[in-house]
Formats: sequence, structure tokens, C-alpha cells
Amino acid sequence: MPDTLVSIKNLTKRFPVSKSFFGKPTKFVHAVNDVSFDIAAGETFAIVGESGCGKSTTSRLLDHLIKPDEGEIWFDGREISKLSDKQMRPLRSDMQVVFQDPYGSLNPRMKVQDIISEPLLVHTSLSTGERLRRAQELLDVVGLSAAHGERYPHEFSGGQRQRIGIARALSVQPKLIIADEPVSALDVSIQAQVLNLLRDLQEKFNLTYLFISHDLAVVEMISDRIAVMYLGSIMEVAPNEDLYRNPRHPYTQALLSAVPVPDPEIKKHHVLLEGDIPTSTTLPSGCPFRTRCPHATEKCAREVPPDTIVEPGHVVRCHYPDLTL
Amino acid sequence: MGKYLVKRILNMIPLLFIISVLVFMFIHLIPGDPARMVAGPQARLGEVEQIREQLGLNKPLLTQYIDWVTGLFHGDFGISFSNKETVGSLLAPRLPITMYLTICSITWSALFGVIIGAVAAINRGRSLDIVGMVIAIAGISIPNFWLGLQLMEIFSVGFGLLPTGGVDTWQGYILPSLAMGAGIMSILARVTRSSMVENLGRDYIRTSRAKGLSESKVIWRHAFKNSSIDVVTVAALQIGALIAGSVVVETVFSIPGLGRLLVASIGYRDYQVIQTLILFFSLEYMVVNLIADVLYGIINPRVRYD
Amino acid sequence: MSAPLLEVRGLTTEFKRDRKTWITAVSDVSFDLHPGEIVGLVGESGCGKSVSSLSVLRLLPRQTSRISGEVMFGGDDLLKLSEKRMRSIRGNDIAMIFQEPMNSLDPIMRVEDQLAEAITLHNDLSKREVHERCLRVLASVGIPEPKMTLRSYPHELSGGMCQRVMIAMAMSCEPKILIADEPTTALDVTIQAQILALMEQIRRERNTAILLITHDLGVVAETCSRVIVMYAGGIVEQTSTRELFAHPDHPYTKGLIASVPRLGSRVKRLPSIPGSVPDLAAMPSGCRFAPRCSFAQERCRTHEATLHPVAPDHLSSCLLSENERKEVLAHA
Amino acid sequence: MADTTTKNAEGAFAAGEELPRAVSPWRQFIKKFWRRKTAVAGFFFIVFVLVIAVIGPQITPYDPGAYDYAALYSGPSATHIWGCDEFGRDVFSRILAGTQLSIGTAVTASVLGTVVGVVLGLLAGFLGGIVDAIIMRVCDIMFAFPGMLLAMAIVAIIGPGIKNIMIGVAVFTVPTFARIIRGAVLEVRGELYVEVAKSVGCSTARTMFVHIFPGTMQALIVNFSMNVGGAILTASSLSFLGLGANVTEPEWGAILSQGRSYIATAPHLVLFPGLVIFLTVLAFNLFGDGLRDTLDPKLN
Amino acid sequence: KGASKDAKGSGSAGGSSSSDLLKADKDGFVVRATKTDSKAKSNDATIAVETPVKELHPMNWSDGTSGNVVLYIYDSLLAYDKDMKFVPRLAKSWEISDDALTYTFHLRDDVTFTDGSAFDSSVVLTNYQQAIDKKNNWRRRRTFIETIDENTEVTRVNSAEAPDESTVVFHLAKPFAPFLNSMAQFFIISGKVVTDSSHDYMKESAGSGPFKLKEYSQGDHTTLVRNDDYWGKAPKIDSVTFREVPEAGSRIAMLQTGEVQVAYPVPADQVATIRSAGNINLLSIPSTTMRYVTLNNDVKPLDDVRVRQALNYALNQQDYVDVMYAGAATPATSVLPATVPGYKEQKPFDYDIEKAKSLLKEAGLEDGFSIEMIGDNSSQETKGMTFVMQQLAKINVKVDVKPGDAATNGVLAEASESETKLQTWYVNWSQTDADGFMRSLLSEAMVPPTGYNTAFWKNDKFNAELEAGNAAPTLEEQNKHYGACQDIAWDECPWIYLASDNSLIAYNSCLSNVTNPPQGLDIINEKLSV
Ligand SMILES: Nc1ncnc2c1ncn2[C@@H]1O[C@H](COP(=O)(O)OP(=O)(O)OP(=O)(O)O)[C@@H](O)[C@H]1O
Ligand SMILES: Nc1ncnc2c1ncn2[C@@H]1O[C@H](COP(=O)(O)OP(=O)(O)OP(=O)(O)O)[C@@H](O)[C@H]1O
Ligand SMILES: [Mg+2]
Ligand SMILES: [Mg+2]
Repeated sequence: MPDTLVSIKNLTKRFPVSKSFFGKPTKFVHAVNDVSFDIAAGETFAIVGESGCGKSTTSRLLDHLIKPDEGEIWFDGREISKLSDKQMRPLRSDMQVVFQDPYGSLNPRMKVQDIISEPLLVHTSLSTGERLRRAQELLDVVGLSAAHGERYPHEFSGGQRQRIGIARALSVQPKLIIADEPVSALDVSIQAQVLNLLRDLQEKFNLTYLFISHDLAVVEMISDRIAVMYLGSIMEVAPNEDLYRNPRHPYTQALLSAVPVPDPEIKKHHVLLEGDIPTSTTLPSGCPFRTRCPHATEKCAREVPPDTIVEPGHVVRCHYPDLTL
Repeated sequence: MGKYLVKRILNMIPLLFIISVLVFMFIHLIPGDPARMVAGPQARLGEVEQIREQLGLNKPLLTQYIDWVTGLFHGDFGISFSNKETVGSLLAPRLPITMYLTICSITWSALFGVIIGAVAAINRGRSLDIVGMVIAIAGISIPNFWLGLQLMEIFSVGFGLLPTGGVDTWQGYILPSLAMGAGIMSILARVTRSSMVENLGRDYIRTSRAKGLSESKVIWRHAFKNSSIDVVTVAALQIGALIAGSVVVETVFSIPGLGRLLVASIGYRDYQVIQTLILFFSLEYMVVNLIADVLYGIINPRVRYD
Repeated sequence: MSAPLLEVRGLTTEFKRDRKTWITAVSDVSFDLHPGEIVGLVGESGCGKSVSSLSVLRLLPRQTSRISGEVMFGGDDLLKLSEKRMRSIRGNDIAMIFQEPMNSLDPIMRVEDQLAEAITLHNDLSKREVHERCLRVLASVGIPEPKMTLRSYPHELSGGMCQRVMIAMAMSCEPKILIADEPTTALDVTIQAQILALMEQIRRERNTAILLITHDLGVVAETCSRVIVMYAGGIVEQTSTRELFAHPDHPYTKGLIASVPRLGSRVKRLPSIPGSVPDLAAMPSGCRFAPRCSFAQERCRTHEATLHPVAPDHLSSCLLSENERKEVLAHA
Repeated sequence: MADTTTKNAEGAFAAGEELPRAVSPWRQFIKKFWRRKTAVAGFFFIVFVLVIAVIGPQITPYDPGAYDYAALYSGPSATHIWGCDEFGRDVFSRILAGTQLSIGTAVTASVLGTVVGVVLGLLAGFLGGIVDAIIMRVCDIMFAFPGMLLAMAIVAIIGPGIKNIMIGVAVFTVPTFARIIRGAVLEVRGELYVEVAKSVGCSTARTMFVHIFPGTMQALIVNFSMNVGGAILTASSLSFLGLGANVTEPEWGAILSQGRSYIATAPHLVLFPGLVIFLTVLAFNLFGDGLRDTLDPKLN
Repeated sequence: KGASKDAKGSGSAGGSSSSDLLKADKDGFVVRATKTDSKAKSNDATIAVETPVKELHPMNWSDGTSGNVVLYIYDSLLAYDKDMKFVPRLAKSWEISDDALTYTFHLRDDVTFTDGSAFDSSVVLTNYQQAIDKKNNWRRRRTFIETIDENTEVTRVNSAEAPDESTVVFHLAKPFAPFLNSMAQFFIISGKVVTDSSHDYMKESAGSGPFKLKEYSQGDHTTLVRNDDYWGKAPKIDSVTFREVPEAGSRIAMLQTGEVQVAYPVPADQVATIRSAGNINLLSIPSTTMRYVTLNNDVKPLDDVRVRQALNYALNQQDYVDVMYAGAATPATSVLPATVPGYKEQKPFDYDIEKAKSLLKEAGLEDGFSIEMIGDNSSQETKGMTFVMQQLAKINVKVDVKPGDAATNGVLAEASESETKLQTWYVNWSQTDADGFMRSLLSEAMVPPTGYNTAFWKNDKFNAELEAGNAAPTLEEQNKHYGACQDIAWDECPWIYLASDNSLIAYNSCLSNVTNPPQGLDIINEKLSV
């Protein structure tokens, strides 16, 4: 096993949603619930799951934008979850983020070259000229031209903006890039461009990715290992091939079967899950998935399933990992 | 909901307390001696002292404050220096007048403001919109006493249609409430317009059009109803402007209301009256805003009181 | 094949940019819709899918848009009908649902009132009957507790539920045509699967013609019998779903299909279409796809590309033939 | 690096595609603003008034203080285009000369109030927590005090006069701006790019001044221009209630409130200053309103 | 253009706008209604007044409006007529002993109070006892008390007695010439009520006057109805309402619209409106109000009499009268208004800039000086201050005008000599007796905080003359002393003398007439054509 760059242990995060008369929170959104995983240097680790399952919260926790209620976050050999914002700042040059929304993540009042070189300004002592040169190089790297540096974000299309975001993330040559749904807002043709770019950059700069997406097909293409999240918990973690070939959690199976296949010749059998995702303020007892699971039993309602290692590197959080839908 | 109300009302208490302290401090900072005002210009020093004692003005400030606040709890607002009447009996006949004036103003201004705003929003970018908005902006640009004077000049003196002052008949309320409401009308027109424009661009409007609803139903049943949420909130905030307006307009139209009483009381340094009035105005502001919030919750089901 | 329910001919929609200039968002779009079929309308964001469908129902702002062409429905040209007649068609004969189910319902009106609004508008029913009808349609779209849902406000429902309510609302007057503008884009895959199944069920049970707008080729492949591919305001290809996926003719369609990542075919790199969609105000002359097309020739930039048959029941707008493109490829 | 470029550039720009035209946000704004004719009219009027404020005292046809007891209350005529007042002073000259004072007062008061309000609003919005709670409670209290009354009380305490009016008006501007700016800060703070700034590693100060504060500028400018209008009105209302500027100075509100005694006999004494105040406030409001509409993404 | 630009004011008034000057005819009419056929809507008269009625206790009111209303409800033993002569009221007649120490009043026997109780000599005595009772501390108490210093008071009346039901006798401690004036302000309340400290005079009146209180609405109006049991000539008007209308414009507007029949006071500049209305009369009646600017004699350079004189020479009184009152005022020719008994005309400081300048030069102030002036913030007062400022600017005296509200000025005005910041004060005073007038404003004893000698002017000769006048047994002798007082004060210039303005009263021609005796506006015996 190569070096572990990120190690997350029993991470839990609750957001208060209502307060009692005396200002004490009474209700919580259980955004992330006892989540643990490791990311090895150089690999692409993906988290997939439906909207609201806690993917972004996990990434924000890792990025030290919010602090966990419980659990540890190890990055590059340091426990960072208890660091203050100030202590965290120098570490950020090793960890950069690419966000989902290419429109909101760029300050509309800054020129593109300033956006790209901002991490340099913060983390290095390069002169203005050097920063500018670097920004122009980076523009080149992500497939834009240096002339674009003088412009403002609103003059770019979504895909181009996402490239700008990627260039910014690359500027300080981080070890880890957290990409939170970097392609979900893009059209397919553009999405392919960006995915290819990410892949090329990984090879070139030996990057580690935490790649977040709700699109199983996209994840399959880019990631080495995948975690499937549901209602704040990781239900299944497996290497890429394992997961797609042999999904063991009923949720993963349902998810996979729900993905439409762009081929009319294949008439796929869909497993239709009943009902909706429960609200994360009132988590079901036991297994969070049991309310929609076709073979939920009383045990599922009673006990939180243990993490079962079904194959090396393939962990499932289910009482019945051997049943298939 | 009940809990929410209780909470809001409880929240008002510290606010009122602070305001009462501030008001008390404020008026005692205003230069001028109420005892001298009561005694009159020809009074001698000894008489002034005697009056000061009668009025309890020679007690330490803290005692005076405590006396006042304890009185408040017993529903006793003190006695007016200048009139020897209890402040309560002083306010009692004026309160309905100012209230009625305020209600008239807010009613017409809300009605017209909303209509102008809605018409402007529906005709966005066209001449009706521009006309509506210029009217609206003109409304907040006119000093209300000037408007009052001009209205009086035109309608009372010029045409002899309406009384120039007093509120003995309902006609007496017309011009003052026009002068008082102009600014609010404008603000509401603008809020209505921008809220309507925003709501008209929302997806559910497209949905209701796709249902086959007529344009008027789309506008009033959907866009307008949604906009009323914003309108209510902003309207409530205007209560402060109305109070200030009443001070000025009641002076112009010689209306025996609370606003004019306040001006007169400040002139006489009638502490008891000033204190009570300002506290009352503050309370009024808070209560109206509370009502607006409740109303907001009724119109807007997305608000949850917990 | 039965007679078409809806015939769209040469639909062109323009938007007012400023005092004098109008920009064309949809140009010369023609297609048919038959009873009981689901037709997919695909294309990248901004290509004019929504505008085309809104134009059919004349739901675009009147002051800032103008529509030309012909939309024949039941012998009438919808574009020429009075507003009043048009209203009796909207929601009644042709219903529409939208992408953001949460935003497409009036946030401050109970579901029942919103449903009832459409029903009472087009039917002469008593209050009771309306209520029953509401219950029935809600149940028919698979809402587990219709009674409770009727009393709810939209924000109390999940996205999937809202979309079901939207569909129920659209179906409440049993329209002949349902236009669904990206009905599942905002939903999760598991919910998307539910909704798509529901659409299929509606088509089957009521023989409703559905125009399904989407940018997801997977959705098209799974649900549609025919596909219309749009690019930059115009149709570039139109054929049956099988044909399209089996023999895409237009380079754009080809690129699009290729760039979709597929489950189970783990590739390192995806083929992609270079560049991005042109700006409406600066449409390239000739074939609009030419600037991004790796086969583009001189005439592609000068000649207007129009839809023409390339195979039976297969229209494409590519100016080059299959052979010519092969040649280009060989030369490169 | 050069060789990888071509590969990576696969999607960026195909041959022949032009770069998007460079439009600075500023230019774009001007273009949009220019379309709002009423706002443009307001803008020019403001510029006009500001010019008058600067050169007004130099270009008066008469000495604004010069009296002529033979021309008391004389109406508009060729020699005195806006007539004469109760001392036979030329109304037009007085208004010209008073522009500096009136606009100066309103602008200074607004600037004062705005600066304090902005600082408080930034602190409240950015720091949150207890600081926010305290600042907002104070604002609540000030709001519950109707603004005019607050100004009245302040002027009553510190005495009338231009300087004190400025303070009075400024004080009641503070809570409004604190709230607006706090709101804007909270809104901008919720923007993704602010989170990005933190994630990139920007210091608190940098986040606040480079990323957040510029985002609140539009709210600031819009409300400032509206506030100047409001300040002119408040100042004249205070004059009306006898708490105004020094009566001997040709401040507009003072001119108007003195003129009001003669509304029946010499209506021009009320009409012209009233109109000037009205038009100026109108211009500020039209301008502010136009700015708001131009800057409001929801209305574009 | 250039010509007038540099002119710091030009010419004296009375030029072009002389047509608007208020020239009263012999009956005091400035404007006589041309349309005399106006009709009132009902037989109820309404008078628009500027200030509120605040106190209806006949012996404790302080403001003029209240005093005016009291006049309708209560009777005194004797009263003034409009020429300031005493006329009988509740007393049919009276005698003064030769030593000027005994005043005997013969009372009417046909008077009952509106609360039903009868009027007789004992009631007068009870009223007197209550009036001087320190516990009550009514404002009218002052008229019977002499203040020696802060702690010592002497009652002017040694003893009062009622030899029979219809006679009252007052024995004075020493001669006090204004005693009849005091009696004219001594309003008699029903004996039952006057001792009842809990009686609310704002709810129910207990007088014997032609009217009685019907309704008092604080800050709005006070309505009186005819007292049908009145002993005298019964009023013809059913009711009289005093309505508070603070805005001058509104008062005139209401007069025009017929909402009120009388408006008082009327700003001088409204004459054109009134003239054009046609059905409105405008009366201009000399008043007992004196307008002046006190000059703090302790402040440099005002301590120099030459400077004070210079200021008087520089001020054009006629312009003041014309600009401020459109002619409806009389330039000051003494420290007392001409209407106050005891007035003695002085040689005016004729407007003379050169003389003023040379006086300043003598005082070493060729370049002028700056001075602060306070005054009321009402529009009339600020206008007056502006006028003074303009006038004094001609001799390079720069006046910094500081209007403030009454309470603020009060604080400034009552500061003791060592603490005062007062420099000059644009102010006015109104009183009907010469002694009170001059004593309050110019005697040394009345230097603030005791009284209103805000000029801090101290002159022993003046003080002595004033005391002598006060003690003089006869009016002639008294007037001689008061005349001497005026001579002394006038040349010393403790003030800038301005003018005594007329009361301007406008009334609709549906009202037969309005008179304005010193104590207030009178329509008691007038009639309304309905
Ligand atoms: N700051 C916050 N305050 C309160 N609740 C929050 C907050 N951030 C996230 N949540 C809630 O936590 C849950 C998980 O949110 P998260 O953003 O991590 O989901 P996600 O998997 O990224 O979803 P999506 O695919 O929609 O981005 C959601 O229910 C969300 O509403
Ligand atoms: N009301 C309008 N006024 C002006 N331009 C419009 C208007 N509506 C749409 N457009 C423009 O018309 C073009 C086509 O928009 P349309 O909404 O049809 O795209 P779409 O294919 O539905 O894309 P998406 O997948 O993003 O929904 C876009 O460039 C859009 O900016
Ligand atoms: Mg997310
Ligand atoms: Mg669309």
C-alpha cells in the first residue's frame, strides 16, 4: 500500500437546524455520520451518493472549512481537525479545492489572472511579475490562452470557468485536490473535456484526488477507489472494478441499476427503490437505508450494521452483504 | 406559534427596558428646566424651587427613573407637568386620532402603492412602468410638510373642498393622511414592483400559465400573493416613518394627536409625557413588526415558528 | 403510423436584445408528435430546447419575443389562435412540466389548491368532484398518501414528490400532449428512474404523446422512441432512437454520444467535442457546428446547413456525406 | 510544458473561434445604466447640483444676504426670477448660495452615518456571534426609536445648527447602513467564492477586504445615494420643526420653513425652495433606484 | 446686476410695497369687509388661536390664551375697558381712602355662580384668603405679595374684611398704586369650589361670567356655552370655541373657509389674502407688548453706554415696523409701550448710521465687533433676529443669531450674573402695569435668577424712583416717578429699542365686531348673523 495522504477516522458532523428558547440546538441535520476512509497518495478516491447525503460536508470537513463534531482528520501525517484556522493556513498550499459551481466559485470582481495567482500571493513570496507569469503558464496548462488572464470570469463559459478553477487549484502545486462535483454543472461534451484534463494533470503532476460526484459513470471513469454514501454514512467502499462488477450493498446495486444507459439496445432491468430519502434530521434507527431497502429486516431496524470486509479493500456496511437484489 | 409569540414578546422586554433608560437619559440631557417652564416667565426663583419639589424633580435621577418605571407597571404614566393631567388622560383622547390617521394613511398608501407597483411590474420596461416609478420616487422625494401645505392651499383654500385642519369630521383626515402616506406609498410601490418582477420571473408563474390560467389570475393569485410577503414586511418597517410623519403633519393640519403632543411636550420639557410617548412609539413599532411577522408567517407557509 | 397530433413547421423564435436588434434563439425547427410516442429533444445547455417547447405553448414573454412558423394542433395553428383559445388548450390539451419541481409550484399555495386550479379551469365540476379528481390523479402518479399530500405546501415535499405533483397536475385534465422540460435533471438517479417509469406508464395507459426534453442521452435511450438533436438553435438530426445510437450521422451527434461516460466501459479518456457552444448573438455563418467540427470544409462555413434525409426516417443537417467525412479523416 | 498544452487544449478553443470580446464589468455596467433614462436624468441633475454646490456662491446674481426692503415678497419678475423673500432678498440667489450648505450637510451626514454604519455592519456580518448580536440589538433599539424622533432628540440636546443636524441625521443613518451592510456581508459571505478564499488560504483580513467588502459596494452606493435624498428631507423637516439650520444661512430647509408663513401671500417663497428640494431628492432617488435596478441581478 | 450685488441692503422700506402696509383707521380697522352679508353656519363662534389653553384656573393661569378664556368664564370686581379705564364688574363701585391705604368695594347682589352658589362679600374674602395662601401657590398670588428677598415676603394687604354682605374692604400696609390693577386680575370663584383643592377647573367652571365651560379638549379646543343665568347683559352667541391652530397659514385658511370666525394673532403679511377675501375684517389694535433686544451690560463691549447707544442709532425702527409688522406697530419711544398707563414719551434715537459709527469709534470699536443673540425659534422671532442682524451689520457689528426653544432660552436667561452666558436676547414683554413692567425687567432686584433683568442693568436712581412710584399714594405722583424711571433707562440703553406691535385680529363679517381690551380678545357681547 502506498503512502496514505489522507486518513479520516469516525468523522461526524451535525448541523443545528432549530433552537430552543434558550438558544440550545434541539434538532440536527446529521450530515456526516461516523465516516472513515483513507486516501493513498497518487490515487483518485471518489465519493458518490445522492444529493444531500453528505458528500460536500465531508469534503468541507477535510478542507477545514468546517470543524467536525467528532472524529479525526489526518492529512500528510498531521491531525488537522483541531488546528485553528491560522495554523491550518500554511497547510492549504498542499490541499486545494475545485468546486461544483463554476459560476459562484470565482470572484466576479477579480481578473482571471488574479484569481489564479491568489494562492501564490497567499502562500509564496513570488513577485507580482512572477505570479503573473505563473498564472499565464497555468492558463496554458488548462487549455486557455494567456490573453484570457486580463478578463473577468463572467466572460467565460462554464467549462472554461471550471478550467480556471482547476488552474487556481494547481497554482501552488498541491498534493491533494478536492474536486467537489467538478463536472456536474457542465454539458456532456464539456464534461468530457474537463475529465480528460483532470486525468492528464494527475499524470503530469502526480496529484491525489478526492473526487466527489453523484454520477456513477463519471466516477467509474476517473477513480481508483470509490465510497458510496447514503444519509451521511459510507455504505460501501471498494476499488473501482470491484464496485461496478460486484456491488454488495443493496443501495449500491439500486444506484447502479438506476443509471440510464445511453444505448437503446440494452434494455436494462431497473430496480426501483420505493419512496424518498428520509430527511437527515430524523435518521432511521439501525441501518439508515432500511426504509427503502427491499430486504430490510427487523435486525436492520435494530442494529447499525457493522463494516464487513467482503474482499480485500471492499467494505460493506450491511447486515446481509451476500443478498442481491 | 404560541411559543414563538411568547418568545418574541419576552424578547421585547429587555429592549423596552433599554429604551426606557435611554429615553430617560435623553430627555434629562435636553437643556431646559421643566420647573421653570411650569412656573412661567414671571415666576421668582423660590416659586420655581417649590414647583421643582412638587414635580419631584429634585429627587436623584435614579429615584425618578425608578418612580417612573414602577408607575408604568401600575399603569400610572405620571402626571404631565404642563397640564397637571395624568399622562394617561392626556394620551387617551389623542391616541384614537393618531391611530385613525395612521390607519387611513397606511390604508390608502398601501392600496395605491401596491396597485402602482403591480401595474409597473406587469408593464415592466414600458411607459406605464416608468410613469409609475417616477410617481413612486416623487412620493418619497417630497417633504411631507410641504406636500401638506400645498394640498391645503389647493383643496382647502383654493377649492374650499376640505377642512384645513382639525379632525372634527372624517373629511379632516383626508389631506393629512394624503400628506403622511405619500412617502410610504412610494416605498410600497417600489417594493411591490421589484418583488412582483422577481416573482413574475419565477418558475411557478410559468407553471400557472402553462395550466391555462388567465394572465390576471396568474398575476393576482400567484405573483401578487407571493409578493405580498415582502410588502407586509416592508410596510411594517414604515411605521417609524409614519410616526415621524405624524409629528410633522399633525402640526401642519392642527390635529390634536400624539405627534403634536410630542412636539409640544418637548417644547415644555414635559418629561413624563415625552418619556411615555417615546416608549409608546417604540412599543408600537415593535408590536406592529411583531404583527407583521405573524402575518408573514400566515401568508408564507415556509416560515416555521420553532 | 397515426396522424400526427402536433406538427411544428419552421418554428423560429427571436428575442429582443435591445431597441433594434433581435437575436434568434430557435431557427426553423420542424417536427411531429404522434399519439402514444415519447420523443426526446436533446442538446446541450442553451441550444434552444426549452425555448422551442415554450414557443409551442406561447409561454414566452410577449414583449420581448416573437415567434414565426406554424404549430398545427387539431387543425389549428396555435401561433395564430387568440389568447383565450390558447388558454383553453394550455393545461387541457397540451400540458407542460418543468425542470425544477420545487420551484415550479407556488410556494405559498397548498397542493390541493394548485391542482384544483387547473381542474376547475378546464372542467365544469363541483367542488367535491374536483377534490376527488385531485385525489385520483395524485394516486395515479404513485403518491403514497394523496390525502396528506393535498394538504401540504410544496416545501414540505421532497423533490421527487414535487415532480409527481407536477406530473399529476399536468395529467389532471388528461391532455393529449405532455411536454416535459428536463423533468428529472434536478433529481437523483433513483428518483429519476421512478419518474421516467411513471412517464412510460402514462404513455402506455393513456396514449399520451410526450415530448421529453433532456440533455441526458441515457434517458433518451431508455425512454424515447424518437429523438431530435438540437444544436445552437437548430435541429441537426432527427430519427428513431435505435437508428440514432446505431448510426448517428451528424458529427455533433456522434461527438455527443461518444463523450458520454458509460457504466461498465472504463476508459481512460473520453472523446470530447472541442470548443464551446457559440453565442446566440454571434452565430457562425454556414453550418453552426463547423467551428467545432473536425470535418469542417470550406463550404461548411459558407453554406446554410438544412435538415435532409440521409436514410429512411433519418434526417440530418450535415452538409457532408458519410463518405466525404471518411475522406477528411483519411487526409488528416 | 509547451507540448502538453496542445494536448490539453483539446477543448479550449478550436481554430477560428475568436476570443470573447473583452468587456470590463465597469463598461458593462455603464452600458446597462445608460439604458435607464430616468436614472441617467437623475445622474445629470445630481452632477448639475454638485456643480452648483461648488460654484453656486460665486454665480449668484445678487448677494444672497442683500436685502431690499422695497421689494418685500415681490413675486418672480425679470430682475428677480424667483422673486424676493420677506427681507426682499433674491430667492434665486439664496437657493444657489444655499446649495453648498444643503447638499454639503446631507452628503456629510450621510458619509458620517455610512462610515460608522459600514464599520459596524462589516464587524457584525463578518465576526458574527456575540459582536453581531450586540450590534444588531443596538440597531434594533435605534430602529424602534423612529428616526426623525432620534434626530429631533439629538438636535434638541446638542442644539440646532448645521453641524448638529449633520450629527442627528448621521446617527439615524447608522443603523440602516449597519443592517444593510451586514445583510450584504452575510449574502456575500455565503457566496462560494468567499469559501474558496478561505480554502485557498486567504487571511481573514484579505477575505474581508478583497473578497467580501467589494461585494457590498453596490448595496452601499445605492443606499448612499438614496440616503442623501432622505437626509435632505430630514434636515428640512427638522428646520420645519424649528430644530434646523441657522436661520440666517440660506440652507434650503430653512428657506422653505421660513417661507411657509407666507404661503398664502407669497407662494413663491414656498414653491421654489420646495421644488428645488423635491427635484434634488428626486434626482438622488432616481439615480439610486436606477443603480439598484442595474445592479440587481434578479431584475436583469 | 453689478449694482445690487454689492449693495448690503438698500433704502428704507415703505417704497414699493407701501400699499401692503397696514394703516389702521380710527376704529383700528386695517381691512373692512366689503361683503358684509356673510353668514355663519350656526350661532356658534370659533376663534383660532395660536397657543393652547393650558390652565383654566382663574387664579393660576399663566399663558395669554388661558387668560383670555378665563375672562369669558369668570368675573373680577372690576375690569379694564378698551382704553385701559377701570369699569365696574362684580363691584358696582369702589372708593380709595385719601391715604391710599383703604380700598372699599361695593358688590352686586344679583350674582350667582354657575354651580348655583351665591356671590357675596364672604366669597370675595374666601377667594382672597385662598389666593394669598402659600400652600396653593397660585400664580396670581404674586399680585398681593411683595417679595423683599428670596426668603422674605410681605403681604400688601394688612387685613381684609366684610362689613356687610355687599361690601369688602382691603387695608393696605402701605400705599400701592397698582392695587386696582391687581383687583382687575383677581377673578372670583364660587366659594364652594375655591376651597376645594380637588376641583378640576378643566372639567367644570365655577365662575359667574357670561359663559361657562362646556368642554375642554387638551391641545385642541375649549368650548364655552352661554351662561343663561348671567347677571349682566346676556351674550347673543350660543357658544364660543377657542381652537388651537399653531400654523399661522392654517389660521387664515380656516378663516377663509369659514371653519373659524376669528383668527388671532394674524401675521402682518397676510393682509393681501384678507383683503382679497372680501368678507374678512382685519383689526389692528395697539398692544401692551414691547419688543426689544436686551444687551448684557456686563459683557464687553456692551458695558459701554456709547456702544449701546450706537446700536440703537444703527437700528432703523421704522424699517423694523414696516418689514416685521407691515406697519402695524409703533416704534418704541420709551421702555414702556404707549398703551401702558404711566408711559412717558422719550426722544427717539433717530436712525443715524454716521452717529452710530462715530459713537463706536469713540468707544474704540471702529471695526465693529461680534456678538451672540438668542431668541425664540418661532418664525416671527427668527425673522426679527435676522432683521436686527441685518441692521447692525451696517456698523460692522456681526450678530450671531442663535434661535432656541423657550425652555433652552429659559435656562440661559435665568443663569445668575456670575454664570450667565447670555449676551443679547431678542425678546418681548407684555404687562399692563408700569410698575410690574419696569420692575421685572430693569430693577436691580430682578437680575437673574430672581427675575428677568437680563440686561443686568443696575441703576440706583432708577431703583429709587421705582420704589418711590410704587409707594406713591396717587396716580399722578406715581406717574411722575415712573416717568423719571423711563427717562433714566432710555438714555442708558439697556436694550435695543424696537417697537410695540399691534394685535392683529381677523374676523369674518358674519360676526358683528371684535374688541381687544388688554386682557384678551372679546366677542362676548357681539352677535353672529346666521
Ligand atoms: N451549513 C449547513 N447548515 C445546515 N445544514 C447543512 C449545512 N451544510 C449542509 N447541510 C445539510 O447536510 C446534509 C448534507 O449536505 P451536503 O452538502 O454534504 O450534501 P451533498 O451530498 O454534497 O449533496 P449535493 O449532491 O446536493 O451537493 C444536507 O441535508 C444539507 O442540507
Ligand atoms: N426570455 C428570454 N429572453 C432572451 N433570451 C432567452 C430567453 N429565454 C431563453 N433565451 C436564450 O435562448 C437560448 C436558448 O435557451 P433555452 O432555454 O431554450 O436552452 P435549453 O436548450 O433549454 O438549455 P438548458 O439545457 O440549459 O435548459 C439561450 O441562449 C438563452 O439564453
Ligand atoms: Mg454537494
Ligand atoms: Mg431548458
